Amino acid sequence: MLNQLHETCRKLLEDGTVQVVIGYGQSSPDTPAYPIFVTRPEDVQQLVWNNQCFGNLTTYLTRKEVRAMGKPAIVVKGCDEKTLVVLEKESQIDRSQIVVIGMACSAVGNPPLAKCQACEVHMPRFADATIGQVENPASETDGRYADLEAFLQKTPADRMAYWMNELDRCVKCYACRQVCPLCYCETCIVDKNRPQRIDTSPTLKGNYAWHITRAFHLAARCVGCDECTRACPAGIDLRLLNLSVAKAAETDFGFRAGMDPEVEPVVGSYSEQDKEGFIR
Amino acid sequence: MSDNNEFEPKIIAYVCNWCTYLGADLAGTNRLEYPTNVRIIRLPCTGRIDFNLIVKAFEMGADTVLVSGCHPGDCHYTSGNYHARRRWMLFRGLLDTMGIDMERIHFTWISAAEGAKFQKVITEITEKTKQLGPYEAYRKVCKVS
Amino acid sequence: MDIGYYPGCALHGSSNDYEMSVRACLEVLGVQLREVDDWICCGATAAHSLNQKLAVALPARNLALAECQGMQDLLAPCPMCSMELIKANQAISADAKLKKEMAEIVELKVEGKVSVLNLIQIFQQVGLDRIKELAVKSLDEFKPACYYGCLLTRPPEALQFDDCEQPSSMETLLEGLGAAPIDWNYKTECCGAGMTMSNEDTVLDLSHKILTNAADHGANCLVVACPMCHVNLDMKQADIDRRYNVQHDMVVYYLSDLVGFALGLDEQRLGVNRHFVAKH
Amino acid sequence: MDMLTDVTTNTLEELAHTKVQDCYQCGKCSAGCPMAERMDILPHQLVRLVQSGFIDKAAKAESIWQCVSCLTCSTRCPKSVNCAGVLDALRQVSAERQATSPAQHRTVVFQKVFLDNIRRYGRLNELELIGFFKTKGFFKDLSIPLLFKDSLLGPKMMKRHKFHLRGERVKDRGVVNRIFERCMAS
Amino acid sequence: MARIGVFTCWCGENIARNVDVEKVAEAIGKLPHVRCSVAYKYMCSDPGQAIMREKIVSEGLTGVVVASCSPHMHLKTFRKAAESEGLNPYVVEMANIREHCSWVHHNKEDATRKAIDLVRMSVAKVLRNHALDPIRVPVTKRALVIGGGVAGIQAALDIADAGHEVVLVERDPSIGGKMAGLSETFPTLDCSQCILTPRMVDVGQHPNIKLHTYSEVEAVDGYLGNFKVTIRKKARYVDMDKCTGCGICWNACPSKKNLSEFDFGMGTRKAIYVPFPQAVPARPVIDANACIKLTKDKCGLCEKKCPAGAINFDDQDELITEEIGAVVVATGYKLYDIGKEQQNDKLAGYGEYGYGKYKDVIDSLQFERIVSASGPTVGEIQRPSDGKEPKSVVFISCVGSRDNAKGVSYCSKICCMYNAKHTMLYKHKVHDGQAHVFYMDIRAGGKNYDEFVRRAIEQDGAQYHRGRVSKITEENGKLIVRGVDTLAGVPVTVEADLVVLAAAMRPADGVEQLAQKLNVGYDEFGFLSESHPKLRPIETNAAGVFVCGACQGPKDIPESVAQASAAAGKVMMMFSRKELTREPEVACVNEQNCAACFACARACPFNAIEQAEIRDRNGNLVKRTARVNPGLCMGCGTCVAICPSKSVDLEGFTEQQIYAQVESLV
Repeated sequence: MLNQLHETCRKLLEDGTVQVVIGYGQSSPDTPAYPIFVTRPEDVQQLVWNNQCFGNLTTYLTRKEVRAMGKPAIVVKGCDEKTLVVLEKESQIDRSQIVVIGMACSAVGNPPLAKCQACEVHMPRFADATIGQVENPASETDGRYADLEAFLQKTPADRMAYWMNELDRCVKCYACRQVCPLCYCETCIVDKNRPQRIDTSPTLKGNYAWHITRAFHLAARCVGCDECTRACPAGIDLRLLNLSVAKAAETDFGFRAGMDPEVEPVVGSYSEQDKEGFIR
Repeated sequence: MSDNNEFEPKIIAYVCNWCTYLGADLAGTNRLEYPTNVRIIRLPCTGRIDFNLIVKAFEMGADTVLVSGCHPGDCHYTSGNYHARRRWMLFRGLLDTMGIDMERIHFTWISAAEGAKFQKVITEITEKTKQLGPYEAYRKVCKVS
Repeated sequence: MDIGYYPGCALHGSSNDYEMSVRACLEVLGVQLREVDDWICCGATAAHSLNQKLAVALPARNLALAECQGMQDLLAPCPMCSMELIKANQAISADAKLKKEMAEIVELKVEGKVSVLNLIQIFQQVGLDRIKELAVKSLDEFKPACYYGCLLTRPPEALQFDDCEQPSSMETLLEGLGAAPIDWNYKTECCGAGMTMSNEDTVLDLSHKILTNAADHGANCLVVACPMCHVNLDMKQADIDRRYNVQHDMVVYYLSDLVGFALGLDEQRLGVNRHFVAKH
Repeated sequence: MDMLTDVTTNTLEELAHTKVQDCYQCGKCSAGCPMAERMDILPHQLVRLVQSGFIDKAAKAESIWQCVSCLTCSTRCPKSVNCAGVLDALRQVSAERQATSPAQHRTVVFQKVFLDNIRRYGRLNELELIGFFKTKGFFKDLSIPLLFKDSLLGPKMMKRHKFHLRGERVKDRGVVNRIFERCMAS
Repeated sequence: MARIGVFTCWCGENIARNVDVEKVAEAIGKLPHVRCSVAYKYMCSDPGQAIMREKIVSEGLTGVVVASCSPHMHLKTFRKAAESEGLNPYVVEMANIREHCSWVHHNKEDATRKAIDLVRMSVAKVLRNHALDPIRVPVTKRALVIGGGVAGIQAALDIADAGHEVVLVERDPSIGGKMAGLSETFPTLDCSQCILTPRMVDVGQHPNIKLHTYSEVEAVDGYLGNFKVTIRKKARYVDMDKCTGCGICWNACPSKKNLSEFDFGMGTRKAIYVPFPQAVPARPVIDANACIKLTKDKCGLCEKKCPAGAINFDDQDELITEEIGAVVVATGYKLYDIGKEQQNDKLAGYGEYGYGKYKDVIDSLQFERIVSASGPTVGEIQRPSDGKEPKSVVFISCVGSRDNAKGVSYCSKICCMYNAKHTMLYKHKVHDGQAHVFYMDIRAGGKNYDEFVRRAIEQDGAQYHRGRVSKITEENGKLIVRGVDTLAGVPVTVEADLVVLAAAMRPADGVEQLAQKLNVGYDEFGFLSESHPKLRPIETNAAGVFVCGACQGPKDIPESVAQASAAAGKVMMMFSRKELTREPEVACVNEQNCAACFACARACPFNAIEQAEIRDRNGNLVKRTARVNPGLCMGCGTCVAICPSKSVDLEGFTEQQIYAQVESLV
């Protein structure tokens, strides 16, 4: 599998199809892989593939400095690939200008990450080259929202208390934003101060405003790569917030972000039949 | 708020210019009395009403927020209210998880002809808010008292 | 094919020839009939004329029996019965309150989820092709006028069967078996139904019109799928002839009679010899 | 005298599960009714009477008993008013309150006999039905012809085994009786 | 440095009764940036306005708040007043302390407190207002008229006669629409073609009218005053320039048996044909499905015979674009299909009437062709089945209309009149014949209309029965019509030779699609929506698009023509100006900040947002961005709410203004 990956990338670089390969590197086994940018055919050996390849590399596709490197090839897991679907819908990438190398993936992490438990795309679907086969994919469960549903068992008051406690730890380092492949705004809304919509100080007030905004800007967009949660130094379970919006999108509109390139995004379209029980 | 120390809720209402604002005007023309607690902010269309505004209202110490516009099909801009409705549906999912008190956010359709409905809605949510008391939880978040 | 069976009073009384014919040809077609144990009368016109609740309760009792005897499909060859059953079925499944009330009245749990079928629908389920395979003779000697009467297609919103104004399901079936059904105008006109006893004049008049129109359009026999229609058009034909001093001589078959002929069954087996007007 | 003062338009609407106010009197029901020629008051007129609350007059109409329940009216109604249902309802109130016109009681008698018959056996016993009907009818209006009509038919039917001499009866006749009680009570 | 003036109005007692206006003025006067705060009895009166104007000058105000009634009442008034003193009207705001305060609160103390809040909010907002200039859009003085029926013809001629260019697009091979096929018209019984055909010729010859027949509107871009319309000219297989319309081709054509659309199937036509003799343009078209050459590559007689060499079997559809300033939609109507097949699943057919089963059950337009002198029977009334002259004809009203069960709930409006007309025309031609009409109500509102119906009954002896027909059957050559006379209270059965069904008027096919291209709304039946049923009956919610004729609702000829002229008038109003000005309170994108996700563009109800590119002077792409077309934007602000980075804002309701209002409430 690894050789195949190396070979594919070497060819791509040699025949100049791409100028850079965005893939995973690793310092030592069983440590989390990190992104590497391979520009020379001889360096493809540095590329690794194993269950430590957590990152969602697509986040680099929209970075100016990466764009400057020329046409990229990118290594994706089935789940990361969903991001591409969204990015293309939002005209952030030109799919024809990217070579996608899809890796078969049964799960990452040991034990596997939560998202892998409910993974529906162990095999990438739209890749230009798909490498490997899934031996024993943890088949998709309906437990996608299990954690959220469990959390929702708490009373609203308890939930409020929980978040006050969690968000109190947030230091506004914006790692969640930095790592998110779908946070590509030229200037983030928090960095705009006329008017100051969101208090930038790392106070509860500001943190609430920020995390509500962050989560809602991902409404019906977030593909659940959970990188934000993984990146958060304060260990805040941002996943719950992302899930709650995703669940609403799925229950109300049968929409799951990144799955079907054909369907209209939920936000920005509408149906007269949308249910409105909550409106009087 | 008022001199007697009975709790006077602060209610911020974001309303569209063509239906609910006119509905409120009609309530006035027909002299339909309702509590003074509501502060109306006029926007062209519910389509313009952003979730940040709702959060902002709570930060400013609102005990209840009302968002109101044209009935489906009546939007002055044909579909602004449909877009708004979708966003609210998703937004509610988030607020619920955050433990925000859903009884303090109200969405209504009030047409330019529904002065009476405007009166009814304002009266009811004011009463409701009085029962609920000040939104201490969020005030704590915002350190406002 | 194994299917529930609700004969109804007529088929166990004066129209036992209909039951013979139905049973005979369904047997050949490999349809096993499981008669609802201890079924009671559906109430017919009398019930819905004199007591609306009874009009639901009596059929409800039978539906309950069918349900607890584990039947999904229920054949009711008498359109009156099947209509009453279907109407009760829908009323009950649509209205939880009524469901509860009826359960108490009929002393059995009733869900309203059996699907009640008329004879034509059974033939359709067996499939024309299958019937053709089993057919041993063509019906080419027959130029039937297919008579649907009232309750095979009405009320349309409840029965959802065929076109209530220009029905054609019997024609399709018989054409497939070699007969040459004629096009005529009284397909869905009423024959007087249950008035046979109480209001004979009506019956004679209406039935006379039907027989006449059929003859005018070149029919050499009439085909019905309803015991009451058969009584009025066959048993009463002599009276009609006397009253209007005509000689109709119009043989009246049950649909199953003709299908039976095609399947090679004889008049005794089908109970055709019990009809009043005989073919000569 | 008027014995139907307690019956309102709503009573009938509930019995018939339909909204009579929807009717705009186009008359399509009467136009299609196979019995219209014989009726003293046409279906659309009956609906009109109910609409405007003249229940008494409607319930005494001969025509409600001439209705053969073919449902043509309801089927073709452009306003989806269940006209046949309205007539059913009228028959029920009319029978319950003996408002039936003498000329029509024969039908009522028949249907009552019919129901008694079911109540007793759970299934219809045709011989007895005919017998009872004729005798009751006979004693009600001493109609000799009625007594002997169809007497010729009987033997012919026997010859063709067209009915069981002793009709069928269900095992659990108790429940049938209770069902009747409960429905008649309410 | 902002200098705000606040003017609080007593509105006589209206405000002053429940709000202590002086106290309000005083409290507001203390706010920063407020240079003057005065109260006056009637701010909207001339002296009231004078006070405001005076202060604007003396205090050098940069912003004004009027605390009085609803902005829907007087915002324009006060903005005008400010403008007259050279202050930009868009720095004037109002605080609604009447409808929203004094009139709904009786506790003066609380009301006053609220009033102060409301004014404070407006002050906070006005501090963020800035001068705006009305948007000026140029007007292309060229109108597009869609549909060449009587309404379209009228609108086109009126606009053209006013000296403006008109592009007239008609789907069929000839203009004339339904009216060209009508026999005679109520209530005057003048011959339809005699009135219409001269107008058709005028259209054909008018120097200002560019006619595209056998064409359809493919796409519409642009906005009020500046539409770009793509028109599909369907392959006609006949060169319009070469063809002289001599008729040799259609005389030669061997394919005879094609049902004529113009005769609604009552007659036949060739494969190459002009729909009717007076067609405009009087040029034939080839029916590709019927032509033996085009289907089987045989024949080709017309080509051989044509002296002008105008036949072109290789003809293709052609797309052309037209620059347009205003659009008039006049797509007209069609009849409800009485047969079972319905495109619309809400509708069912009238199986009981046997339309399509019995040859002699026809609809009213088919009857028009049978009585029309130009029709297949040259005006001899003959029934389709055997060509016999019907001695008894039944006309049935409300077939599909006023029928919630199988048809449409609305009244088709014109049927009562043409039924009466039909009975007369019939009687005038078949003196010994009897006409029957089954109706529910007679709706003959209009000049000389009721008199007309009475004439049909009183003079021409039409037999009217009030009641619907339940069923039609055929028995030995007669149609048995089973109806009722609800007035007499008896069932009525008529033995007829011919039955004519007055089927409901429905919008022409494809109107919904067209409406979507034009951003025009339509109702559940597909009729186009006017922007106000009483005050704006011609306008639609799409600026610069007007409606007339039966595409907006059932109408007769006089109404359609009147509405058409009205639409023309609206167009001329537009064209009478050099440029159009629009409210400047529209959205505007901060293109440096835009991340080009185009969520806004997807959401915009008016397709006012386009994808644009910013390039440096060497033409290299710098970045992509959303861009608002101020000509199209209606200022709803949906884009602002959708934009995650708030890179689009709405003038008049900017983020800064709104947040300032909220924040002023602490």
